[in-house]
Amino acid sequence: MKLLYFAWLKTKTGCAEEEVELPGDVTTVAELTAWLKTRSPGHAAALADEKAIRIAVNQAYAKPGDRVSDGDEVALFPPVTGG
Amino acid sequence: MKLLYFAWLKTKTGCAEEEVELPGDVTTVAELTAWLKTRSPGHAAALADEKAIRIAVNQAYAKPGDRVSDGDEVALFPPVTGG
Amino acid sequence: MAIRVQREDFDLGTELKALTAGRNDIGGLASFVGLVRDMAPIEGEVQEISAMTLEHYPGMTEKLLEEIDREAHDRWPLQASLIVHRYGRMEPGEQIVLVAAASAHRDAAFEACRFLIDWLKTKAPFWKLEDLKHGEAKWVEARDSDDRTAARWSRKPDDAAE
Amino acid sequence: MAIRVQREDFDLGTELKALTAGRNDIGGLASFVGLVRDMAPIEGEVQEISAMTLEHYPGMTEKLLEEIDREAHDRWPLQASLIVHRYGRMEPGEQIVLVAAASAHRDAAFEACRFLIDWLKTKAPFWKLEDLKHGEAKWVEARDSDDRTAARWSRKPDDAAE
Repeated sequence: MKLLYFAWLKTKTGCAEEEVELPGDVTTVAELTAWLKTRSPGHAAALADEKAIRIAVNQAYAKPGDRVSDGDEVALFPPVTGG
Repeated sequence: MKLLYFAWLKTKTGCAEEEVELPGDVTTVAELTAWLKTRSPGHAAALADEKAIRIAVNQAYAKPGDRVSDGDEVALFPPVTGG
Repeated sequence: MAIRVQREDFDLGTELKALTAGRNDIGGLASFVGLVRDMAPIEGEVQEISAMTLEHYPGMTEKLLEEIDREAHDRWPLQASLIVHRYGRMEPGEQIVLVAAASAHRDAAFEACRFLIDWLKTKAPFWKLEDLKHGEAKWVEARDSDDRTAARWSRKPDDAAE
Repeated sequence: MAIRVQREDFDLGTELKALTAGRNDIGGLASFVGLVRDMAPIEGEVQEISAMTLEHYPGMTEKLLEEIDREAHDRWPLQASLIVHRYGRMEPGEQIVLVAAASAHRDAAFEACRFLIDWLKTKAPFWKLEDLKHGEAKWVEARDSDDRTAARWSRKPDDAAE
């Protein structure tokens, strides 16, 4: 799975993009974020407040229950502030 | 008094602008329009439907009860259609 | 804060850029351009138009546009605004009118811009004469929907009834 | 119907004129330009800004802007529309974004234009990093008021919650 981090999630994780292999028991967005928190203290800090995070699976907004799998591109970012 | 007619009021009265001397008993907008109707069949036709006419006294919208006097510029026109 | 009444066309880019030029306190610029369409509803029927002539009341037009512009500044915190309205003969596709409002925030810019055109449409003394492609020239009738739209901005009962 | 995401500035006049060029069926063109202000509310305080950097999610940005543009055309009878959004570093006074909508009637043009910017603000994946004049760079926080504004256009309960 390709993971992308934007804005302060990039700063806190110390990472713009990473390739990961999903454990077999990670099948939803909620399970993915829970698992990502265990990867590093930076990840834990970045993902601490889940309400402050938006997630896109294959470039479409996703909900906690949505399925994820190894071929997906998943992006994690704060609420958008363009325009 | 200087009278100005615009749009189809100009066509119907056959007149864009005229100078008139007000009879002594014409002191309001309503009295003015009533009196103007007697000036010609064209004026009568132009002013027949008073709801279709807007009146400005000295370049400000006026109501039937507003005062008019000989030094005024009074314009008669249909509802506006600009923009 | 400016109004202009003119026969000649205007350059949209030049007009809009002048409103924000050299300023760093404007967050949003909303604008509206009205153009001549080749079709118009005349006496209840959509008819083809070959040209349009806008008559106006010189003097009162400027006065009313200034009042409308001032009212917009009274109601919203605007950094800049503009009304340009043409008169005379225009063909389909030509620009008739431009209104624009600039503010720190987009809400004010949008609302003021909408207010400018809505009030202008029911208050500024302009009259459209449309040259029908098939038939004689006709004066456009005022639309009740314009009065209703303008009434949304009304603060006194008869504001939109002029 | 067009969207563009680009680093370079755009010419407002050129963009707007292209929308109506050669057409005689457009009665109104509404547009909105967002600009960089030299002041911004950061952590509850208005602070001076020396520059702003817009980060975005290439690929998803274009996809979302196209969706928003398509939604506007589904909701209103539009003859033309445009979204141009910049990314990268910009200084106060610079243009960030342009949205525009053209229709036979002004209601549709205004509403669609407002919809484009309101939805873009809460859905398109852009993030603003402001360089404070006195202090370090700060990520701008999303505003609840933008969510509420966007929610006005919502047709399903969670439309604006993204």
